[in-house]
Amino acid sequence: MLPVPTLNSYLFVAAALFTISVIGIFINRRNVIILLMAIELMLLAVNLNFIAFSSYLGDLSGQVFVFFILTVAAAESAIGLAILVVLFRNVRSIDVEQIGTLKG
Amino acid sequence: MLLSLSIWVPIVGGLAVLTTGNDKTPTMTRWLALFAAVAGFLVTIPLYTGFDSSTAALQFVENVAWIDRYKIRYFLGVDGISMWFVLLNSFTTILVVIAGWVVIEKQPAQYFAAFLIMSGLINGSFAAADAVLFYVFFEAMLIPMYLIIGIWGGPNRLYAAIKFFLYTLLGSLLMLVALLYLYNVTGGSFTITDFHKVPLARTPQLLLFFAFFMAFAVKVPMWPVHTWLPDAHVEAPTGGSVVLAAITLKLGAYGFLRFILPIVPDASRELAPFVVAISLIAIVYIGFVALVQTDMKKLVAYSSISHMGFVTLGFFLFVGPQGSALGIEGGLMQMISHGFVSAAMFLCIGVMYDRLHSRNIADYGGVANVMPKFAALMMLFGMANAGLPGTSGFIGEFTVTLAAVKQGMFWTAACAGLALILGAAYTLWMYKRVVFGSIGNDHVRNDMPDLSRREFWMLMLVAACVLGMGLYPAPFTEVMHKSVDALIAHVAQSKF
Amino acid sequence: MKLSYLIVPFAPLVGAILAGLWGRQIGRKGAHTVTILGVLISFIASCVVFADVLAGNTFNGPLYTWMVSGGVKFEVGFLIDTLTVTMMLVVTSVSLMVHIYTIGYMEEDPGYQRFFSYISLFTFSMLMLVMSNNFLQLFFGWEAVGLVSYLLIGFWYTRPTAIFANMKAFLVNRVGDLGFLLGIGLVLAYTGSLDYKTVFEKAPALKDIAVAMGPFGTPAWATATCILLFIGAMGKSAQVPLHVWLPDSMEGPTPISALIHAATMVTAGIFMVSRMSPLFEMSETALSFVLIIGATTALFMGFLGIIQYDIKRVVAYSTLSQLGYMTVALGVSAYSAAMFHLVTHAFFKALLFLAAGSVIIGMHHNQDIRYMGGIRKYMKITWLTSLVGSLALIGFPLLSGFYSKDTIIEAVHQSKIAGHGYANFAVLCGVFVTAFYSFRMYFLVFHGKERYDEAPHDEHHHDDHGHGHGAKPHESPWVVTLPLVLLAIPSLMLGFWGIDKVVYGDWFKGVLVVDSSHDTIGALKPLFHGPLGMAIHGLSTLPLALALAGVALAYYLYVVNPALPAKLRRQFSGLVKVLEEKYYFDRFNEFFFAGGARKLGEGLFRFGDRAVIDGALVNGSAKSIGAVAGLMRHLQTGYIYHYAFVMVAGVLAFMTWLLLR
Amino acid sequence: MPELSTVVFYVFSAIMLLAATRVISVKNPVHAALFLVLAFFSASALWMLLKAEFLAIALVLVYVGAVMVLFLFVVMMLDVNVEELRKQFRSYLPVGLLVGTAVLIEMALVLALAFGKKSSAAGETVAVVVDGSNTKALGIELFTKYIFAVEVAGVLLLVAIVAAIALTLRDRRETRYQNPGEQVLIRARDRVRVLKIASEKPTPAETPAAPAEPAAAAAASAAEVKK
Repeated sequence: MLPVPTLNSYLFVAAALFTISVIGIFINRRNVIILLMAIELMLLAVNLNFIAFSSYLGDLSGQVFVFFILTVAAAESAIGLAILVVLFRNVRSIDVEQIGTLKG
Repeated sequence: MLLSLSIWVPIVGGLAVLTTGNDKTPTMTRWLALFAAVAGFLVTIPLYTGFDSSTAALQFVENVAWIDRYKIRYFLGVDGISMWFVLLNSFTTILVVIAGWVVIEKQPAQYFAAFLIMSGLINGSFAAADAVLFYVFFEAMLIPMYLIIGIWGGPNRLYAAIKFFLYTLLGSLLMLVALLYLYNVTGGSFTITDFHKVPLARTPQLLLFFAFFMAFAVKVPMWPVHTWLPDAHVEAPTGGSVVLAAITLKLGAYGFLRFILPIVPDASRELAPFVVAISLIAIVYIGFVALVQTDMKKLVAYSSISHMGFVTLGFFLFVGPQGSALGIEGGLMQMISHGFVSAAMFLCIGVMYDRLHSRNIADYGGVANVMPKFAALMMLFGMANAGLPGTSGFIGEFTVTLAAVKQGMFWTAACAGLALILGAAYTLWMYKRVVFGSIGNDHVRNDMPDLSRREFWMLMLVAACVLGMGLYPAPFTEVMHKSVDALIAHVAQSKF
Repeated sequence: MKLSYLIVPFAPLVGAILAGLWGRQIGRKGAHTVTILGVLISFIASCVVFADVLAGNTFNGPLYTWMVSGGVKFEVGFLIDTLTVTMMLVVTSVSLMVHIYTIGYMEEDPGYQRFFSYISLFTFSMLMLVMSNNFLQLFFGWEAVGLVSYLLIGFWYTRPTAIFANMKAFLVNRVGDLGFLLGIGLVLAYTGSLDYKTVFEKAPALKDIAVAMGPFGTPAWATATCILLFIGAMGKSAQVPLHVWLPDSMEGPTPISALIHAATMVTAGIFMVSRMSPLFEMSETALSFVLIIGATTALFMGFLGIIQYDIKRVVAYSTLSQLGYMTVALGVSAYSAAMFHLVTHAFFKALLFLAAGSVIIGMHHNQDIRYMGGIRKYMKITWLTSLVGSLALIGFPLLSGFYSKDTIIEAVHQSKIAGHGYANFAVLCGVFVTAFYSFRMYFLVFHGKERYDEAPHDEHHHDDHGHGHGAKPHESPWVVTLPLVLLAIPSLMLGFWGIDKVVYGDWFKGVLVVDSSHDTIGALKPLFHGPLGMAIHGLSTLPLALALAGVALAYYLYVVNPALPAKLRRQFSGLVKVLEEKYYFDRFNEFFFAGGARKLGEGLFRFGDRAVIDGALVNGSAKSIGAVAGLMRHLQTGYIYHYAFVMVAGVLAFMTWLLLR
Repeated sequence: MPELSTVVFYVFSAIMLLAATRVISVKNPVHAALFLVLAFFSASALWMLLKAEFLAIALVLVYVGAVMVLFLFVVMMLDVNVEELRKQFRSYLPVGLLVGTAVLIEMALVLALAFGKKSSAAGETVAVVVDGSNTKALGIELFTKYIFAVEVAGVLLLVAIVAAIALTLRDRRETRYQNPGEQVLIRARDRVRVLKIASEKPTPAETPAAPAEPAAAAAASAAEVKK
């Protein structure tokens, strides 16, 4: 018999999603594209938390926050990808290890 | 309206120069800049002719809402303390434009525009009667100055520009905090006269004193926060040095009278001995330091610090609750005079620099042989710098010293009076090494033609001011009396 | 206000401006014409004013209000009384003579117009100084004459010695001016005014107020003020120890040595103290101070004249010594005697200087008296006028110097204030010394063997050594000799004519105030029986005997037995060394003050400004921020997984805290 | 029999977590992107369950439709050597798993021990935030209370667009193009210079000097034309 999902269930799912993306960041530490994707997943986990709280606590502000996070995330990924493209053009690679020019 | 004009005419003129200016045809740019500068000066003249010297209140007031939500107002007005500086500043701008006439080859339009805009901003800070307005002008002024030093400066210009910027910013940020605090205390007003009225306990007064003091002492500059000035002067182009010495230093001293004394009178009285002490250090210590400089601009920069020491000294000659009108007016006169004299000194050095591209005293010698007209004019300015009676440089030093004796501070006066000797020593020693003697080297012999017509009349203009003010300073002090008396009466009352 | 009052100072100013600004346009002739005209007009106007004052019309009023500040009115105005008018006449007449003389003296100089402009400007400044009715204008004139003196000493600005000397003169004067300024400050602080009249009126009530002066205790107001004012006079009138600039000022052209450094400017201090006599009379301490300084100057500066070889320097030291006499007179409250000596000295010392200048022209700009001698044959007028000047200087009866100087000596004799014994000794000794060095110079220049053709590079004094071909001396042109003659006349007669009127008469009545407790002139009055009587009496007194002894000694050493001085010099080489080093004042000043100031400045600059403020505080804070940032930067690797790790670690820590809470 | 919504929750949660796992573990970035899309889809379904319809749809339409496609584009456009990047994949795995496990355990503990106890009552059922349309309520909230933030977000997006374009815009120097503005402004004297060349003189002494000048002038005019 499956228990009825409560707030905690959603939080557990979000926590698992967050953990997966953390692991993703660790194991794909050289591939910028996957890193970006892992970050997207993290944000998704956060959003899930927000919405779960919002629904269960009856406050619309959580959803408003999600709205803004989505906006920021979209902007972030657009610029991130743009940088990625420029980077690839210049060094023919998206390996993080190769991007050390800014290190003094 | 007049004050707005005096602010916006130069700024609009500067923007016009900036937009129409073309580096390939600088002549047009120069004339336009000169026109804007002269127009900027002309609109300030009615400030003097229409000035009512029988009242201490702000005159030519303009007061409209600016940012209503925070009760920030576009509130302008001048009194006897600030009026002269608006004129002085506009006048100096003309000098600067003439001084940079053919000398500035790199982006002349932007150069002139920077000065014109800065002129407007400085007028704004002298005329502002709203604290935020003042702050905005006060800070905005740094930008053109920073650019002037950083773009048209000498080889080490970036260091100097950044040093200048950070030093002044450090002080003024504390002032911002103080202004916000006062905004809260007054119950939501940024009007400076409201600040004057608000009662304050001892601790807030002391804290406010230090916050304001940091901002203005750096600007003056007082010992020991003076080291930006020599560097900035040395690297700045001639015009930059002129404005820096003649005007921006005055803003610091002006802040003492407009903010510190009236807002925190009790703290001012309590800390007056401290200010007097560091003013004296500035006068004497810097006098000695100036003596050994090998760079002419540095020497004059140090002498500026020393001279500004008289200003702060004059302001803080308290005996009991009573300040000294003689001292404050002496300080104000010293400020105006220093505007002329230091400008003239820097113009003179600029004239030589344009010919030999060196500021080193050792690279000159016997300039009088090849530039007799210049030598005569520089002698006049040198003597004014040394405080010779009959020149404007005398009035401030004389009255402040007298005021110190009058207030019973005999030894203060004696130390300050050392400037009489030190000022003469460093000025004349430099003059001796640069101008007198037989021709120092072939560069002096071949590359130093006497003053061109432009340079001659430019220096004559200042010379007329220096002598005129020295021989008949009464009109200058006349307009100050009421404001200074009101200030002293205000400071004499405790705010507790 | 009469127009003539204005004409007196401003006519020379107009001349100075014309010659200075448009010198090139109006040419040499134009320059000297306008300036001489200016001074001539001024002289005539002075005579008119003089006659007016004789008729009893004095004046005291403002010209314009210079500034009002803090309730104090600073004015520019004139005070015309007998003292002023005396000075006006002296200044304008000597200046006129010097102007005329300059035509000849500066004939070949390229800076001709400039020179005329300067000396006219000087005349203006000096007149403003003496005509002032308040301290402000006095100070203005005081500094303005200093400025012109500076410009004129450095007139030949390519000479290193000249531009050193002018700076030195200005700075030493500034030291005095500091005292003067503080004195003015004390006057203002207690009387609330700078106007002479008001100050003198209020002073008696204030004189005993104690002034807090830190380490100097709490002297009475009158004492403090007077001593400070006198320090100003010490600078300008070259009293020990601020005398060091005057001998060096001889680097300037001779006409200005006569005008500024002998006749007028250096006597400004004497004039000022006389003007302030109501103040000085209130403090015996100040008077004693004045007396001792004056006596020291009178005697010890005279000694220095003995060993000098430069003709102008001998006269310069004699000026110092004579200024000492005047100061002594001030110290014993014999103001009228001081003023009288000032006047006679102005004429005969100007005469001596101009004569020296004439000799210098005649000797083709050689100033070393070792290479002169016997030139009375060639320069008759110069010789005779010099003789008059020298005799006047040593106080030969019937000549002007006799009356003024003898009165001073007698006055000192009568004085009872502290230091009078020392002063008495000094002035008597001084008479002998004065006579000796004056006639040493006179004999070396005009008598004895003709040495003008000797090699000038010869350092030691050997008569029979080296025979260069110096050109023969020649008499100077009339523009030079005319002033000599015109100055010789007052040098001869002024004393005889003026002694009973100026010193013993009522000429300065009400202007120079003498307290009855030390009224030395008043004590001398019963002993005075007319100028002739004084001269006859003078024949039997000690000063004349001393003077004649000095002359005789000089005659013996430099005419009869000219080899002896060199021998004596060797014998007393230690003493001579001290004298040659001018008692080591210059060495000390150069080492201690000039060198010390430079060292101090260098130290403050390197250590204070560069090391501490800029190095430690400004750049130090920037550097420490940089260092912290450098450390922090190691945390910023740029790898996302590092950040992620830190983030996760943070989350873990946070959650642990949440669990264990 | 459990409720449909319960089943839906478990199914989509499982799909989402699986997809997420695949995102971080597949070799091919294209596949990773596609799995990401799947994860977002499932998340949107979960959001539906939570009665956040507007955001759920927005997530699919905007996020999946635009941003994920952007990812796909980039991934496909770039010729990435995936093998090179995955070289040390296995060596990184233990650390990642360790950290991940720690996080998961801690989170679980927090949820179970600390958080669950306190908010038991509030977390049981989905509270009804509004009656009627969630979209309408959200809209009202956004355009009244949060209007300033919405505008800022708009500006942020604009900046992002500009920045992305500015970053990726390539100035190809090899392509030739015209600048009409400059062409219009040019004047004759800028292009052509009439030089006065002295006619050849017969004297031999001046011949070396004569040709030198026109040559220099020609070079100068050539330089000008080039400019």
